[in-house]
Amino acid sequence: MQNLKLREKIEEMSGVSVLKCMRCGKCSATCPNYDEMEFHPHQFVYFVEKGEIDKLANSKSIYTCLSCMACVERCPRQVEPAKIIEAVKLLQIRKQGNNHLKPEQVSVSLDPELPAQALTSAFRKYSK
Amino acid sequence: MQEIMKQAKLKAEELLTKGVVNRVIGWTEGDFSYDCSPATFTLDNLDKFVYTEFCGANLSKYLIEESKKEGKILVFLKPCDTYSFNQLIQEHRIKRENIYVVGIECRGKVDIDKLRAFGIDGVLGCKTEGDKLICDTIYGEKTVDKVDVMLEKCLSCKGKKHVVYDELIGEEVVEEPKDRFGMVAQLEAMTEDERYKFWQNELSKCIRCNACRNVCPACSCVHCVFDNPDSNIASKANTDRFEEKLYHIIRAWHVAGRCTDCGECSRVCPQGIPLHLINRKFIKDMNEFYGEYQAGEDTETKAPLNSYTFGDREPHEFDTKEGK
Amino acid sequence: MMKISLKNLPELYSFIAKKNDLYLPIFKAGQVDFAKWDKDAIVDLNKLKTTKSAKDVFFPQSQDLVRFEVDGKKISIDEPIMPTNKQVIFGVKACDNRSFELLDMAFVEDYPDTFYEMRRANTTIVTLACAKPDEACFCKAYGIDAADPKGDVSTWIVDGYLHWMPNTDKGIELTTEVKDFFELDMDNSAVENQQSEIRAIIDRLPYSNIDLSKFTPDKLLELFNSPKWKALSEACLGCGTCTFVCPTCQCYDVKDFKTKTGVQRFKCWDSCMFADFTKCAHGNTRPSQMQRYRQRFMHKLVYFPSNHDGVYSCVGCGRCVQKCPQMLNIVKVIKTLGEDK
Amino acid sequence: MKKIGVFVCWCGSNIAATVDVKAVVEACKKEPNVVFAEDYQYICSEIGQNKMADAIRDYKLDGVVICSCSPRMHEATFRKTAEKAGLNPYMIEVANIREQCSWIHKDIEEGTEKAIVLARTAIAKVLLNAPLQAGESKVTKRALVIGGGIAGIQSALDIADAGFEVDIVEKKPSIGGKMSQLDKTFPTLDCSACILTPKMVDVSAHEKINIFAYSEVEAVSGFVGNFTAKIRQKARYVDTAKCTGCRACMEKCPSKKSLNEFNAGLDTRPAIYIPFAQAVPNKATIDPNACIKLKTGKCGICSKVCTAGAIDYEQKDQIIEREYGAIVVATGYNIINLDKFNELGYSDCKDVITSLEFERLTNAAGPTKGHLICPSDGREPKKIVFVQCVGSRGLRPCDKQYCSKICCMYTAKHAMLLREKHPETEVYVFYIDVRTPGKNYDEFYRRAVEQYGVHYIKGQVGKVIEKDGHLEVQASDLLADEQLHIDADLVVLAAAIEADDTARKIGTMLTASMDTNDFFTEAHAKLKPVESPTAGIFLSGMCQGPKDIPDTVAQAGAAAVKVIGLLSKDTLKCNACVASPNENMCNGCSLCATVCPYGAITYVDKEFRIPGGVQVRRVSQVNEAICQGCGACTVACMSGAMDLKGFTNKEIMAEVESICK
Amino acid sequence: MQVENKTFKPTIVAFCCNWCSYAGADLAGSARLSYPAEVKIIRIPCSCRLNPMFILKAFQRGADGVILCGCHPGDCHYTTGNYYARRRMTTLFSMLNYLGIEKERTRVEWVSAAEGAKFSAVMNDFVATITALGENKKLEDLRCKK
Repeated sequence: MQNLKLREKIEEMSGVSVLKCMRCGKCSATCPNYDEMEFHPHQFVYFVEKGEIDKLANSKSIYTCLSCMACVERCPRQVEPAKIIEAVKLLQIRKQGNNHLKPEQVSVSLDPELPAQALTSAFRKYSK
Repeated sequence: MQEIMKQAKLKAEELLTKGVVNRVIGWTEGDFSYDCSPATFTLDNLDKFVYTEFCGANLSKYLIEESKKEGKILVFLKPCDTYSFNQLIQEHRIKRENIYVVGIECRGKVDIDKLRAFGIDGVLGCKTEGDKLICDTIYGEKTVDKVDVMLEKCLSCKGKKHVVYDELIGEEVVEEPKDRFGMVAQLEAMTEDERYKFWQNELSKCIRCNACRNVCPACSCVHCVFDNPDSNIASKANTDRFEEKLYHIIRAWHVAGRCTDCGECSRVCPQGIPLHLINRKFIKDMNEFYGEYQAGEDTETKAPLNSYTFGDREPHEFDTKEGK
Repeated sequence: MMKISLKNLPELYSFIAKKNDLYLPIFKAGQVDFAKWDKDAIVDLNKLKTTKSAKDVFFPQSQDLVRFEVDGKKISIDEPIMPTNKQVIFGVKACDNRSFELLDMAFVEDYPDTFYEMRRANTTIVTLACAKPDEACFCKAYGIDAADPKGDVSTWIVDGYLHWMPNTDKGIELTTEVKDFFELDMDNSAVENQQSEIRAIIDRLPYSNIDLSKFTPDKLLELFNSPKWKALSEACLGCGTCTFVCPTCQCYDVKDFKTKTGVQRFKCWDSCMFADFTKCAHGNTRPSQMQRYRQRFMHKLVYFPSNHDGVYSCVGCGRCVQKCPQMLNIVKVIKTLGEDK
Repeated sequence: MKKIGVFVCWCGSNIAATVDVKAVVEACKKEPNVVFAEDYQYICSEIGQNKMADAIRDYKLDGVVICSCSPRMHEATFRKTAEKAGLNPYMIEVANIREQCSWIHKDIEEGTEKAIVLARTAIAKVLLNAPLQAGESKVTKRALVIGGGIAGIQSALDIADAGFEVDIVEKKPSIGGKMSQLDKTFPTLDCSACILTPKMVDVSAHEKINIFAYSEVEAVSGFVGNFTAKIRQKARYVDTAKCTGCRACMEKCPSKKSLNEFNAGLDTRPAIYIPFAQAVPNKATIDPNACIKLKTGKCGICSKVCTAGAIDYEQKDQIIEREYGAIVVATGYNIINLDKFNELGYSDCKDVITSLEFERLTNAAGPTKGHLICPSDGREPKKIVFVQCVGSRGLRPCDKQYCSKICCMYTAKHAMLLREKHPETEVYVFYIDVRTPGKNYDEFYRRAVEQYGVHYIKGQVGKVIEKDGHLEVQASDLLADEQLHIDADLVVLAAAIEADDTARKIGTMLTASMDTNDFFTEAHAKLKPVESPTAGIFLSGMCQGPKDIPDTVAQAGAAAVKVIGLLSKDTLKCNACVASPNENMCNGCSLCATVCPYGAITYVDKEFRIPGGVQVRRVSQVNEAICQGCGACTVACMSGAMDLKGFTNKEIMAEVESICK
Repeated sequence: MQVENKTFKPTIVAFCCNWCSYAGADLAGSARLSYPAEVKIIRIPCSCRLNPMFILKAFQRGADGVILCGCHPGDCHYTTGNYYARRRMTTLFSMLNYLGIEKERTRVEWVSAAEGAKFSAVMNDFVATITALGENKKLEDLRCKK
């Protein structure tokens, strides 16, 4: 299911290069919402690299990412997984024309230490 | 001006009498106010010493030869001349210990060619009164605003501060430094072809008299490349229009980073070529590319072309306002 | 005498330029110099002194001589292109007009310079009287009358008209060709009035009566050895401004330029003020600037007159007085050396 | 008239296929000054060379142009032949008609036309060439080694054993470097001290080696074979000639609060100290920042207890000037500062330590006498997490882009030793890749996994936080695709290594080039790995890039051999293509000297005869032994007085003219 | 104009430093990466050897483009040569452009010994640029025209 065109698109949207990844897993090690995600940040990077983007796009993981940017902050290689997740999500949203997730569907088992700002920004993306 | 001249003369007399110096370099009177020449003085001819609005000549270059001679010499330097002096010190061209520098006040000098271009012909003598210049001519008395007939170098004065002196005469008038790069920026804003035409028109007037080179304090080579048949670029005339450009590019290149913008080249050009616009382009570029640098401000700082940083801009990153 | 309204002059120029190379004082980037006229040229007849003198027309700053072509190990010589065009030079002042006679002494007498000679023969000189002499003029000292310039044709500009009077055969020939542009001018009074005005001004000029009596061939050594040269020359930059604006300076150098396929030999103006003037294998004949400075003025005031029946190689145009970067000039030399001391 | 010979090489079909060599020969024959032109299949062959030598002799040639492959290939060959045939080797010019003509053009006509232009250009140049003679300079038979770690020690010993004098300059009070702080060494697990200290003793006992400990190089001038170094011997406030190393002063010193650098700051030491038991020289040093006497003027206890009377509070820094023929740079490394890695808790949690600290904690001579405890409360750790690649291989500003190379192996070593000594501890190693190229290295790592049961987990640690006296480690296990939360007692970070902070200063002093990471650049990455591009400067150990002890020792030995090779010569042949000023035109303005990267230009006042007397002028002089011939000065020179032999202004302009014909 | 350009073969002078770019050009040759024959290379020890007079000389003699190739900044064999060259060429090219000379006629490229492909690409591009630009009219010396 390679789709290199899509990979290029994702790279263009996110402005990052997945080939920079050295597969250290620090993103997933940092991720506060790891358990809620079917695909984890490092897998986003890896599957985009392989061009298997549909798999990601159809997963709820794109909505469970909190966009807290912890992985962006920690990534030693400037791959910035959250931007890739965001790009996959945008790709999906654009395809669907609207959101399919309602605010109430958003996971409630969030990390209590999560900054409110991250939550608000997450809601802004999901609703409307 | 009269007062400053009197003080200068007294200072020269004092130092000569005391034996601090054995001669003085200054300006000597001519037949008309405007034709004063650089000259050396001893007590014998000091009565001919003048310092007027026509003493535009920069005396520092004469010190290359003068400072090699026996004994100390007193030199009068205007603020802009002191930069040239420092640059010559930095390049080991003059012996500081043989020179006594008296910084002399300057309020801008007058360009006789501008006066003539103003329609004032047959000038027999001039005097300043306030901002006005009153000219006695064979066709009667004429008055102009001094600012209208000042030398280009004075209209774009770097400031009235002396960067080196042993003693000062007069005041160091504080004034806003003037914009020196306006005309350069105007040229930059033109298209390549317009610029080419502009320079073609100007440089084709060049008669290769070498006045710009010979007056330039930075052009102090023992043997100039243009006089050296071995350099492969020597020539005596602008036999082809290429030569005009070659001469002026190389001349400016050789003083790039060393030119203090003293303005002598433009002052002396018999064809009125705005040579300062070439030198100032280099100055402007180097300021913009490598940080502000004023040659001759001190005697240590390395000129931009003789230093570097790792992250310098690449050769084609210079800004051309014009698109192709 | 004939006259033409100044506003009709462009038509006259245009007509003359059809058969001749027409040289006029032309304004370009702030300066007025003699240059070849074309319809876009800005003519300035009011300019008293062109920056350079008019000598370019006969003795250009550089003149191609022969050209050698080298092909492998073979060398061939291309003949030079001779200046066969007919020329008219218009607006020459009395001083410059006299300078041509002085140049003739160097370039036509004894060893003729074919380029110069040919140009001289092919050229008709239209002179113009100086309406407004300035402080640096001293032509009178050499017996030149700025009010009556005496070229092939003499002209005067008075009250919107150019008054025209041929003096020589060449002048008459040109006059015949262009006579349709002119109206007859029976009243000479306008021109005569101007002439007396000019002469009156010239009499008042500070340099008109400078004393040249000291400069005679018998004083050669005395003048040469004068201690005053040192102070006179100390500010001299050794540039060629005075030489290159001077109407009578005639020195040139012969140089080779390596072209792509051979060598172009040309001659170009040289200046005795230059440090490399007459430099030969052993070095310079005049190694110091004082010596070079002395040479220039000794030549004009002593050597040249010695060789040419007392004629000075100076016409008093005053260009050097006004153009020297450091305000040194022949008048200062004449005055200083001419003093009795 | 100069007589020029031209040879056009076929290079088999390499040239002849796209260049009509006969046509090139014919065209060259037509050129002025060419008296001989010939083509041949292989000019670089022995027959070809003989033909060339014959032509030089037979036609009495003044210059030869060879149209062949790149001059980088055979210029040296042709020059040698010319020299043998009695022609100055610099009267040879090579026209590159293979790499820059026949190989890139397909059309014969085009190729031939260009080959003729190139040949003509070479002829134009050779006509202006002047015979050049390379100068000679003498060699000072002493070497300077900067840095007294294992790299410097090894280089010094090897050089000294060959019979040359060596000075070691070490900035710390004792030589030994980082290796002296290590506990065991991989892959054999010998005790580091046991193998290092005998070498340190050898150094101190060697009659050819002079140790300047507690000293720094201040300035270096000169050039290959003739360096002069200024060495600052810092004041120890102890007369080393008198100090016996008895350590009585250390016991009595009342100021004992200084962090002990040797134990990576894990404990403290007195103000007067000998850094470790086997220190060389075994002499005390007073830390002026901690000494009460030096700070306040009161105290002086050490002076009272010193029976040798070695204490000298008035001691001053000394500057020593020495001459050297060669310099070995062995400035070593440091581990990076981990302040920027707060997610790993190094600054906040006492139990997060670096590997170097771990070395000291497990070393029998360390602060805990080799008893591994948690620094926070002294308990024995039960669960230990090792994190690799901390600060290595990253692109953020706090990261180093390179692999630090030694961490995989020492982490395996640490994990293995732990499991051996404390089988009850659980040991986790988080890795990105395990890189173990090297003899017996992978086997070593496998033993850690297979024999000692170390848990190697592919993944990184995301954060470490202290909770209830324990460390909560959150990490990813990429292969299991799960996030781990480990409750650890001790976290050991394999911090990236970086060049020592003094390296840049020394590099500038030596005009030796460095990369952006402040590692010294080798003259050629493959073929000259231990030489700096600056002649006479050699590189040993970590200063050139991350490497382990065996590699360091190997490189140290290699550098020593290069030094020995250099010092065994009495004189050196210099570069013949050097800058040369025409003093008749020189202004003495110093512009050339400001751009010279080698400091090859100096000035003298010289008398010149001028009309009517003598004039003294300041003129430049080029030291031909230092000048490398870059030509920077020639462009800085306004008057054109400075020219470059072999690449003169006239020669290059002749080439330009010929190309544009 | 189109027709003219087809027959117009520019003259290009390439100054290459001995250590990087000349070797890069050699590598382009070994790898058979072609570039137009109009490019002729002059070997100089270092990019800092390039005197502006050489560039002007080339234009005088009828070159249509001049290119300088040197080691990448930081890689100079002489450690600092290309830094000086970079400053010199930046200011010089800016000046030439100020006098109305097309800025495309002069160029500096950093080509390492390993960048044969880059050398070839640079030369192809430079020749294409100059060919499109046409003959050098602004800095020619008419005496060098036949």
